[in-house]
Amino acid sequence: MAEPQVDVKWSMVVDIDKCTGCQACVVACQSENNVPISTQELYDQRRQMTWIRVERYWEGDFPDVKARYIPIMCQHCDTAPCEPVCPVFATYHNNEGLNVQVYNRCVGTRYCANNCPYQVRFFNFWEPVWPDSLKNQLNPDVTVRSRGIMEKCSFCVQRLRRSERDAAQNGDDRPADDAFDPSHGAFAPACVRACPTDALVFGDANNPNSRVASLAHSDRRYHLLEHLGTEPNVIYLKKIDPEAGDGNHE
Amino acid sequence: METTSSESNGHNGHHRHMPEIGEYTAQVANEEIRAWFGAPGSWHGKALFVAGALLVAGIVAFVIRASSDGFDERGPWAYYAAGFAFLLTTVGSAPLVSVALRMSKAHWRRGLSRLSELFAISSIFMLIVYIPLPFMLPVVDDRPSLWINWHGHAPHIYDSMLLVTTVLCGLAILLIGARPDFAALKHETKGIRRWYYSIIGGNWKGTKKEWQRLRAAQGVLGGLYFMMLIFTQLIVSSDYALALIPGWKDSIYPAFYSLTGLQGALAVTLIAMFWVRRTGLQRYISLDQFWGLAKLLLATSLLWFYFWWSGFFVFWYGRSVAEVGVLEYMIKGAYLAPFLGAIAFSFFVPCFFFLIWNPIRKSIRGPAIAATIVMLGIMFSRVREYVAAFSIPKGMVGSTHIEGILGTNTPDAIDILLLLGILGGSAFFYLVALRIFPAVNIWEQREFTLLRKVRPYFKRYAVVLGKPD
Amino acid sequence: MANKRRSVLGLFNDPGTAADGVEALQNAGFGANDFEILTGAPYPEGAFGEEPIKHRLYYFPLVGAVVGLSLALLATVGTQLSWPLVTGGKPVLAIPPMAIISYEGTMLGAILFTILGIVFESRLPRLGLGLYDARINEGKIGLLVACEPDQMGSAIDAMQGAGVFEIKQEEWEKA
Amino acid sequence: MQERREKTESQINTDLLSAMLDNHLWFWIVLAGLGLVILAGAAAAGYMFDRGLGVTGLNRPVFWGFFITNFVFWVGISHAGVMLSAILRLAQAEWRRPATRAAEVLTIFSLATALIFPLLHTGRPWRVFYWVGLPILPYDLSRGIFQNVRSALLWDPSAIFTYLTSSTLFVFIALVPDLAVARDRTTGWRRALYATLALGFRGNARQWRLQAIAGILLSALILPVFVSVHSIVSWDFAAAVSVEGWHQTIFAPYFVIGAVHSGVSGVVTAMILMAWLFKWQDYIRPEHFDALGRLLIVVATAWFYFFFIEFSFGLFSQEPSEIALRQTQVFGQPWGWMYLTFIMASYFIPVPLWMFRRVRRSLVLMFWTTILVNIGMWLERFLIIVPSLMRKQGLTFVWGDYNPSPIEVLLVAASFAVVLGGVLLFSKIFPLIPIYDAKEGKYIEAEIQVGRRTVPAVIREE
Repeated sequence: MAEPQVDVKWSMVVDIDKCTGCQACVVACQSENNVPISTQELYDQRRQMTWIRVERYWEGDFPDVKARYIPIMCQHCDTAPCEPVCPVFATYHNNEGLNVQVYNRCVGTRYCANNCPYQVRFFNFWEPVWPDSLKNQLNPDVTVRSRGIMEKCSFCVQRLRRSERDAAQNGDDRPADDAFDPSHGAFAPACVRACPTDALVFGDANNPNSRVASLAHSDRRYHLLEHLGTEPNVIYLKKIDPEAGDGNHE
Repeated sequence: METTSSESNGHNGHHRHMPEIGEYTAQVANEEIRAWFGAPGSWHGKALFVAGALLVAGIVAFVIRASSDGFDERGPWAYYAAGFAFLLTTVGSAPLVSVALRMSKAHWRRGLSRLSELFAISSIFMLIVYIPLPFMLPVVDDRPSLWINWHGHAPHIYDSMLLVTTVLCGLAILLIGARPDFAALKHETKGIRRWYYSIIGGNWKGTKKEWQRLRAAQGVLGGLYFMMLIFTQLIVSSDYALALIPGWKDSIYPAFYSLTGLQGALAVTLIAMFWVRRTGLQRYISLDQFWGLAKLLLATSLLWFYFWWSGFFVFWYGRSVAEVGVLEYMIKGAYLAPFLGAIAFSFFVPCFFFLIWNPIRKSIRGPAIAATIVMLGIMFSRVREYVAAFSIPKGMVGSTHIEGILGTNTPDAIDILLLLGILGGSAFFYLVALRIFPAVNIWEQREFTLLRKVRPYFKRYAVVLGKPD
Repeated sequence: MANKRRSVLGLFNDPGTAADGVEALQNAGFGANDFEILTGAPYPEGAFGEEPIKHRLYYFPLVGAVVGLSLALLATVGTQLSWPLVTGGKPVLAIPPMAIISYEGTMLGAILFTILGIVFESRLPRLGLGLYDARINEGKIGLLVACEPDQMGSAIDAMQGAGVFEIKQEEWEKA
Repeated sequence: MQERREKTESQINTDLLSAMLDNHLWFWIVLAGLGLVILAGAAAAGYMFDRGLGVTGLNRPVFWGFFITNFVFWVGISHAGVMLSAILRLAQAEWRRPATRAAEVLTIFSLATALIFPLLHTGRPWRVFYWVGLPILPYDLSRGIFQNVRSALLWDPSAIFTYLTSSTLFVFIALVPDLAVARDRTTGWRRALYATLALGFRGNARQWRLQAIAGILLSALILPVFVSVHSIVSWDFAAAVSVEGWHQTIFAPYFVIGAVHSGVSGVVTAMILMAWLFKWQDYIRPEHFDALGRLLIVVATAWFYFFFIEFSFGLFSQEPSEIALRQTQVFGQPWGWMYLTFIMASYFIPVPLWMFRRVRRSLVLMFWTTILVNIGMWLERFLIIVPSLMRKQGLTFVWGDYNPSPIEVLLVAASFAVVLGGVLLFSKIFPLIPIYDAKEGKYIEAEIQVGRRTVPAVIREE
């Protein structure tokens, strides 16, 4: 029952140099993917859910302190440590390079979350609740996860599917190159579309004329926690700053 | 023994279960052991000659290697280092057998305790082999090592010190154990022997106090030897192999190395027992001893696989960059052949073709053959680890992972000669030791004859073992 | 054809006399299969001069191991091939994990078969105790002889010669 | 065997069956007390299932906490059974005789208790069918997908299931002759029960011979399982490349020897309780604890060796994140205090004490030292699991913390009550000391004269 091989490989480029740490991506993701609202209570419990988060590190000493921002979401690793440890195949690698999470398979061992070095997997410790005012805001394309379920960034897979349907209607076998370009494309993941400084770029890495493909070869490229050999599909571009660290936040 | 077996197939119930060896008196033991010690036979001279020849060849090879390559490059000395590591896990650990069995109060140890302790003499040769190695070891700064917050030559100094103390401790165990025998023998010998017998065993009278002191000393030194040997193996293996291979962060390796040390100790003792037994002393080096050691050899050989697997499996599953590099280099790639040799001869062949079958365990030849195979396997392991470590280019030591594909360092004639010389040398020292010390511990045999009785038990015979404590 | 058979149970006070009883029975021509020695705890084999026991117990674990291994392999290989989902870039047919589960399967099979073997080779379970005496578990030693009615006399004489202190009898039909 | 008082076989039967047949008031009181604790635990579990795992202290990144710690702890205790009965049987150690069954029973109940905790841990135990369908329970095909053979969480159930099954059957086989004794001595429902379970065992030479072979053969077969179980549990952690504190090759043997350490200590505690509660001082005698104490010194020291390697190799590669982890473990509070307690309790206090013969032969001291060991070993598991998760990788922004909720504490407490209650109930239905083994030990006792002294001796079957 192997899935047919397709030559799409979804990938994202994060340009640290452009990120201002404005958190727009976080909000966008929250509303697009029906992620429970991270109230202060949840923060105190260390159980807040942010499929994408902007980590802030201080560099240098007072008075010349610099804030460094790095947005971290699921890296969709090609050799993801989280996948093989799941006893029930609730997470596995699909043929488009996505690290997918199957909610109704999850039994809640939380082993995948332990074995994720980037800590981008989130567990529903409580039944998620929304205030009545937001009940109608929930996205009909996205499952609302019940308690006891593991969840994480899906590269807004619902939008990818829509883009494919759209392409099929126009008789193309794959979405157009600029389908994921926030400026005129409609199908970029919520965080990409929300990013005001164009720090996030999304697309098909196998498609030579896509922006991701071209950026991916930049000499500023690096992977997060490269020594683990997880081969992520999210590529970071170093900050252009003589005083900056090597972007390796350790 | 043969006589009893003929009885044992008689239908009459009375003589079934007649033990392999009937009761024997202290007197018999005394005479037989001394007789063999006085004249072991012509084989000894021949063996001594062969071992000596190998040793000389090894020395020649050493001189050639030293003059052609010098000592500043590690690569050429890789096989020499493997040879030393082999000694540390075989003859260098052999006294452990006697120590461990004495700790666990195994009655049957008495036949072999001396034979295993004698390897302390061969360990002196191991020290000689060790001498050049520290000069090739890089300093600990800017490379991973167990010497956290130490600098420069910590491993060079402390590895050497521990190695020397361990060997000395082994010698001490041998000598204090030999005092009663020497005291007994010194009156019948003359010349040089009498001289050193008097020095070592001279003032031994055998008073109750002396025996108590001997027991206590054996206990303390035994525990000390055990701990020091394990610790020596820990730091030597981590400094001379583990730390030199980039990304090989394998915390089980020192324990694995010590395990093979125990395995090698059992194997080399079994081999010594086998060859000595061919020339006499069958009553003392009997089936019991072979059977007992064979069980332990089986256990250690099974553990061999367990330890290897525990290391391999974590690397295989983790597949970080460094781990993949090490697996590529030491198992799949350059050192595939020695790896296959190791797993075959340290685990698979001895376990499944020999030791799991009780009839083979309970024989003389079976365990001896298995032991020889195990020795081969240990040699392969040491080649795989130490040659691999010493062949890492100097620039790469200390980096986080192995870059690129590294080639195999295959042995040339000189390397082979070096290894043969190392084997021959240790054998030579052992053969000399056999002429200095009685091969079987006379006083322990005397003690044994007091505690082991053969008695009728209703309609059968049974061996009754006294448990004084 | 059905004929009468007799069981005789002689109770002895101590292993010494019991051993003599065994010898007497052997001399009276009773073979290893004609009588049993019943004790409350195991004595070293051959203590009563009885024949060594023959059994085939050692084959059971071997067979069990083979069965367990093949079942485990079937399960592991089957599960992985029937749903070839890639996880963590590991091969779909990942040998090391299969090795672990197969190992457990092998051991489980071996042990289960051994248990069966022990029960079977001890000729258990046995419905009804037959001729038996509860005092055997209190330290007495029983010699149970099964014989033709005419041999009964010699059996009883033999045991009495050896110092039996009580004799029970029972008659039963043999198919 | 100096202190043994001569006993007839009838006396042995009477003494060893007394725990079963006599009625003690304290028994029911203790049982009721334990029952209350278990009820409280059940209530806590129900509350947790109803509200969700939010009621625990678990969080991100500390997804595993008390439950998994306790799981590892009880699996560890369960390693006592085989360790004692199998290894000592193979080594023909005479002093094993009164200890074996207690050890095996402790194994069974602690293993069964351990199995509960992964289920509590998931928060939705009814979904366990999806998880361990293949190795244990009838498989739920409705989801049309098999479990992932590559996951350590599938090896666990298979190993524990194998271990539980084999040790249970092992106990049963060794129980048959004693059930025969019970059958001959009881009436009514007990007689019916024992007669059925005894399978008509009459104690003829053949049955005894096979009983003896079974002991050796099963021991030899269960030993490899015993080693595999805790190794596999250790790989739950060691396989996780992302958790630096866990990803160590030494873990398998380190966990196994640690399990033996805590397990043997657990058995000693249990035996002392038996000696006190059931008045079995004639069978469980100081020389047994002397021998067990010596064994414990060896085991503890071996464990310490592995512990030392594990710790020093945490620093071997000198990566900042690893050093940060070790600093948290040893100096960061409250972990530092726990670490100190753990080291002292599991090694540096008991082992020097055990060096003295007087201590080894004192039931009171052995009781408290062995309890100390298990406190230490529980902390060890906790200190391996939680701080490693708190300092998982270099991303300091998401480093975390953990403090357990009363619910978790209650459930851990309940697990102890379950094990104790289980063993107590067993002692009410089955003899906890092997009766025939005690008798056999008497048969093969002997004495030999060395000069004026009579040396106790045993008869060896060669």
